[in-house]
Amino acid sequence: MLEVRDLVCGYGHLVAVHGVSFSVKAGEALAILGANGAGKTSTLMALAGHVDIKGGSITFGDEDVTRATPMDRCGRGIAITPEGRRLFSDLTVRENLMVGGYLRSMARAKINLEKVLDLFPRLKERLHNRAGSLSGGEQQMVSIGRAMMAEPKLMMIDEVSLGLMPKNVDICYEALDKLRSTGLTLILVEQSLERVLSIADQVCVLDSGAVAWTGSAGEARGNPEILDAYMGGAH
Amino acid sequence: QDSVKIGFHAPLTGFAAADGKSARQGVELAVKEANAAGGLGGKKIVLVTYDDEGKPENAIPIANKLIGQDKVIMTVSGSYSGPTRAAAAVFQRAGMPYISAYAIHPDITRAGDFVFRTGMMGEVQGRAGAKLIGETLKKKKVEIVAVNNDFGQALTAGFKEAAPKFGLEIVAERTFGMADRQFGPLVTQIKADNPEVIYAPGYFFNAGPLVAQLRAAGVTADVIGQEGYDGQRFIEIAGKAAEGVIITTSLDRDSQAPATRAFITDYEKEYKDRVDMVAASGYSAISVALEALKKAGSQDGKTIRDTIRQNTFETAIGKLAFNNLGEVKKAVQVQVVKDGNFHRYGVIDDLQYLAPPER
Amino acid sequence: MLYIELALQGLVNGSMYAIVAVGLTLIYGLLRVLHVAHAGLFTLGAYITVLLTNATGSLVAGTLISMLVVGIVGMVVYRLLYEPLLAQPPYVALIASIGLFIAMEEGYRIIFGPYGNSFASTWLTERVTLGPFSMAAADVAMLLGAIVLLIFLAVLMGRTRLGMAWRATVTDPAMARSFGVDTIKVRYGIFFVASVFAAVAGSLVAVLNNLVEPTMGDVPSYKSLAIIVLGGLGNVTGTLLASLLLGVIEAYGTIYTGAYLDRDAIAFVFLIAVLMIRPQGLFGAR
Amino acid sequence: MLPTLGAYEVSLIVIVSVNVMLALSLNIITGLCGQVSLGHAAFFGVGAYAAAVLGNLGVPFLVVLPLAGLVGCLLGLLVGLASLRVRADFLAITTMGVGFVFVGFVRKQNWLGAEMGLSNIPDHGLGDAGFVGVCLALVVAIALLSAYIKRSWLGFGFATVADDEDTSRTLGIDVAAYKLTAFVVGTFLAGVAGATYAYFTRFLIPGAFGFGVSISILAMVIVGGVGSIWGVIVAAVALTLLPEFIRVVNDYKIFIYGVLLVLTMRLSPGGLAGLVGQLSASRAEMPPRSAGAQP
Amino acid sequence: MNVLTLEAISVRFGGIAALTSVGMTLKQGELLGLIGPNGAGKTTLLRTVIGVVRPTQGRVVLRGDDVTPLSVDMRARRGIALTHQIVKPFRSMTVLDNVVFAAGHAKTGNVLRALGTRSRSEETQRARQLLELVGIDRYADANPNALPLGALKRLEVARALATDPKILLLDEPLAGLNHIEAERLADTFVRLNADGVTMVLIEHNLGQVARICPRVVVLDNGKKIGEGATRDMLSDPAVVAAYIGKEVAHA
Ligand SMILES: Nc1ncnc2c1ncn2[C@@H]1O[C@H](COP(=O)(O)OP(=O)(O)OP(=O)(O)O)[C@@H](O)[C@H]1O
Ligand SMILES: Nc1ncnc2c1ncn2[C@@H]1O[C@H](COP(=O)(O)OP(=O)(O)OP(=O)(O)O)[C@@H](O)[C@H]1O
Ligand SMILES: [Mg+2]
Ligand SMILES: [Mg+2]
Repeated sequence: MLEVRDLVCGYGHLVAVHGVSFSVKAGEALAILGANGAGKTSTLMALAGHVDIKGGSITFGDEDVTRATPMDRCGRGIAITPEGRRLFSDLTVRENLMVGGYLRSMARAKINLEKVLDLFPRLKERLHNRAGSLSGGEQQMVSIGRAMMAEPKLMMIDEVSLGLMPKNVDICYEALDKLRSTGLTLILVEQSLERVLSIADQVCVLDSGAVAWTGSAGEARGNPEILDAYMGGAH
Repeated sequence: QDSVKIGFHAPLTGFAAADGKSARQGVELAVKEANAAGGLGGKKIVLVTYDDEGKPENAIPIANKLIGQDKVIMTVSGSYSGPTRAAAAVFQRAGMPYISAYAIHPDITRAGDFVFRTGMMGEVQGRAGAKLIGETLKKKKVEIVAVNNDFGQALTAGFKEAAPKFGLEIVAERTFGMADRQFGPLVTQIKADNPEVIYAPGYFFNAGPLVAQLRAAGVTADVIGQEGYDGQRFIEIAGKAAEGVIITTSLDRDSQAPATRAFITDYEKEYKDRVDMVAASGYSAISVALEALKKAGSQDGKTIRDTIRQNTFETAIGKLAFNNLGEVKKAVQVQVVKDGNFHRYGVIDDLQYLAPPER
Repeated sequence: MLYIELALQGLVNGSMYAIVAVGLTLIYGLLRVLHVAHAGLFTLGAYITVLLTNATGSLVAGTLISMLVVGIVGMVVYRLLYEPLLAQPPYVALIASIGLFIAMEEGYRIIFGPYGNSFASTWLTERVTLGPFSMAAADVAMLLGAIVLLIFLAVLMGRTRLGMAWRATVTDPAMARSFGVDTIKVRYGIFFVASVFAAVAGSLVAVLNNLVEPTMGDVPSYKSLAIIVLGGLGNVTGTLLASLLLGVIEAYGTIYTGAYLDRDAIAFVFLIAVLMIRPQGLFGAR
Repeated sequence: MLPTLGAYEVSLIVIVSVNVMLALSLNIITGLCGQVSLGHAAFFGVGAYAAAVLGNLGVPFLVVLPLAGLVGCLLGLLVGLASLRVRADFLAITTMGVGFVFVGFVRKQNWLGAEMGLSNIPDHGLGDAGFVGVCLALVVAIALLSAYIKRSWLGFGFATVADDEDTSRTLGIDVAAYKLTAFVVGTFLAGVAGATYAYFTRFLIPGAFGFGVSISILAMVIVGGVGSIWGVIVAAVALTLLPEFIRVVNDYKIFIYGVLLVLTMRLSPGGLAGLVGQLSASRAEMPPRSAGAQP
Repeated sequence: MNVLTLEAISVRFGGIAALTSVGMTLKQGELLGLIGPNGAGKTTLLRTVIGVVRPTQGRVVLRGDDVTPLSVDMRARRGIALTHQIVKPFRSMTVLDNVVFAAGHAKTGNVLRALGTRSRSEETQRARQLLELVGIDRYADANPNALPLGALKRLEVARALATDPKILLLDEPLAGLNHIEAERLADTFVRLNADGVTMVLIEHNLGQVARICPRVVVLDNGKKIGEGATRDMLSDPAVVAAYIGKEVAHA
């Protein structure tokens, strides 16, 4: 489904990720872990087309999308829930979600909207509020919902549980798990090890912009010390 | 030295660029003609031109530069009151004769005895307007609609001062901005005020749309303008509505005076454009300067100043002489728009009544 | 009666403001830039219309070509001026825009001369009479034009997905792109539409005044800034209402308070008073 | 040092000084404290008119200078109070409105000469050399004051207010006091510049303090590089003298001025200060403005 | 002794009742947890304490003084500091300067005082210590735009600490940190608390809440639904139903 080879990317002269490789099969879930500043967000944003790619290649399906525009990637079925949510803060919750379904027909968008609202009933009451006025957790729900509205084949979520209450984290993971059974591929950046390992098939640990460890989720569950070694950051 | 330098400044850019261009063309034509006629005692006349953008603070370095760097022997202003008033003080201090072509501010000549004006003062022209309406047109109910600047204010002041003498009743007094072209509300109000005559100081770019909109709204009262209207542009903008508009100005289109006829034909030949009041004023102002230089036979400021004072000058805008203050004494031309052109309507030469102040 | 006629005249002026200002508000909404050079495009529209109409004899042809050309010039301005400055603080683009406006006005003066141009024949004499009221045909055209164009825009922006996409582009272009919105097309599109509006306004004003001059954009340049702020910056409906309101206030103001303040000052006293009470503008959200 | 200067140079020095003072004064409000003002000419004008009125009452020039500044900052205080209500572009347009209201008001005031202006401003009595000396001394003093403020904790506070006033408040900053201080200091200096102008032209008309003047002052600040003191000074000098030097190309000079503004912003959006910054290799790359990265 | 008392605070945003008559006390030296579902009103409550949000009803009482009418900066001057849930660094200055500025709070309280002083050396030193304390000293000279989210969260904490607060209001400071980083920062809070800083901690990371907060207040839908020892609250059926979900907290 997705094949990342020797990805190098960064900001201006600064290289944040040097030579990361991994691949994800359709319907699989990959967890990307690592300390603060390890390059997780940079990797995801590069996959979404928002960070300068300086080297390596990204293949999605059978096609090379290394140089594709974000729009193009969206058209091919890649959606993102970015770090910091990045909602359209002046638009209402409903409008935010509808922008998520921009490339889908109006009818499908409406059906998907209902699905998202079923998942996060809290948003029903806030449908016509400015997204910028929502609480942190509510914003996270909109951001996840917005990505779902795009009916992606590959969904990337940067810190799923950020600001979500435990109950919502569970709801979210259950929903993702269900979507996975319909063929959705997931890349999850997550801080809460326990949660992510319960859903992920594979794990990729980054350290200082490079892959420090990869393996199956089972292996990782088995010996958490391996992971812990890379989680402390530069101290 | 085989040349004589004369300074000139005008608003070549900025809000008054149209008048700046006319003034410049008038002045350049006069210099060209004078050089063709042998210059000043064999010396070539060189015009040093600066753009003051209509800003007082620009006029001061320009004046200083003309005096100190360019070493001109006298200067003509083709500009508005702001720059002219600011520069006048500098020329006065340097003892260099300075002639303002058409700025209307009363304080310009009060800068001192080196400063002259060939144009009409605003007050004087305002009085002429009152006389025209009261005596010649024999109308009574007047509404004043004036442009919101020194020009409009000075004319209004002169007009109102003279109005009682001619038995005029001012039914209302209104103003509009320099930049206004849309007079919908004003026209509606004027219609309701129902005056016999509208005295409307302004420029062609205000007056053209104003007169057109007045007529389009069915207002038939006479419109009396002044030298701000004076140019073909006014008639082009207002179209048919311009017919019958009467103005007080300096230039008599139907004059048979040789100086005037020559100016009109030469100007139209040179610039493929119709003359206007500003061009005529610029032309006349520099004519006075050149004539005075010739008569003085000296480049000394004081001598030139005295020559200007003591003589009478035959110019495109008629015979000019100056009073103690340096203000011009001349007749006011009254012109009317007929068949798409300005024509003579009359002359107000009541020099006693129209006399400019002496102090 | 007089009051109503004054109000009608105010609405005519207001609709002229509206057609100019709505383009400005669209662009503000898009880039958070006060696009002063918009008024330069307004003047360009007027020039093209007057020159082409005099050359071809057809006002319709002149206006249509003017709309097209100015629309394209608007896109070029975006491409060359604003796009490279997207990442800069907004006042950088503001000064660039003012520079462009100055250069445009001077360019018109240098090319077309300072005196201004007029139509060979005028339409001003045509009048429309409705019961006790009578207005110039061009005034009516202005009024109707404004209403139609602006309702169209308000619906487009507020009710359609395209409008939503446009507004999404405003808050976070990168994310909008990630959801399939072609932000580049959106930007060109908005500049095109806004500039076409400027051309329409310029052409109408040219007809109304029968005078096209290099500096005719001066008043719209600052007055429309006031209007879009009054309307709540970026709010299309607010801009429309603020324009009409300001037109009417100026109409009464010139008649009843003209002796104490000039027309511009009246408008701005109103603006300041409103902002002191509602800092987000009449129709702005906080 | 002055005997070699002619009257022309003197007048240029004075005009340049007035503009540098204006640009530096606006730089305190806009550059340091982040409050964009499109109506700075109003404070300039208030100072100029105050100076003219005071001068006519017989107050000596050197006393008029600070008094004109005080009158300028009285209006500045009012507008500063407005800045506590409205923000960002709303403030910019409000200040623009203040500019128009000021001019519109003066136009109708007979005691200020209305449209005819004030033309009887007395001589400063210092002679050319003395006047130039005062101008230069003012410029130096204002530049030093600006530089000092920028380095002080006050300037640090201004920078945070400019950046994000709400957050600044949660750190204990009395944002109102900071903004008012910026307005009071900036408009005081603009008033002083106005007095200098009044004694220079000795003729005031309302039109000399219009919107165009406000714009050109702001242009000096931004072309110089917002907040940079030397940059603003250089830009003020350059933009004032530019039309003077390109008088040769008379008809095109304003056109060139406009084009240069566009090009400067296009090629060096950080203004002169930014340009120099780019050239000095040591400087780290400017981070891009995060476009709505955080809601 | 109660340092802070909230008396029947109600907050409405347009038609939304964000808080309804919430009362609460904070004791000197306490480390209080504030938990509750998304949108419960936790952030709003802390914003009411510092004054960013004005309550429609109720009073905020600080050490016996009613501070409800006081402005945000005056409350900050009385020793309240807040870290923002949605990070708000000053983006025009370096990470270090963000903290230096906060550390200069004694100099910036009065405009004249601020004008009179220039030296920043003490504050710089203090700021460096704080950056080290929260573990982001390596970013000291970077621009906040270049920081990963986890570092920005910690910058919020360092900046708030720099004002030497008596009451520190922490809005999800651990979000965006992995379990090791979170534990380390939580330990820092405990240490600061031991040094005398009273704290309120909003967190969804219940593991850490359970570990470091002896007492919690639970909000739901703008109302207080519980208050008491953390252990009890986390197993309270109402709290579990509204907040934690099916799974029992792994505290
Ligand atoms: N906009 C930017 N400009 C410059 N450098 C950046 C930018 N964003 C991130 N970086 C740098 O890139 C590196 C990787 O950051 P990234 O955000 O990818 O980390 P992360 O693994 O997502 O961390 P976190 O867990 O805190 O979210 C960091 O050293 C950071 O300083
Ligand atoms: N400025 C505002 N305008 C309108 N509604 C608001 C505003 N601020 C907050 N709200 C609403 O008030 C409610 C409480 O918000 P608050 O941010 O306090 O929740 P919270 O408990 O912090 O939630 P979370 O855990 O998700 O951060 C939310 O439903 C939110 O939508
Ligand atoms: Mg990250
Ligand atoms: Mg919250």
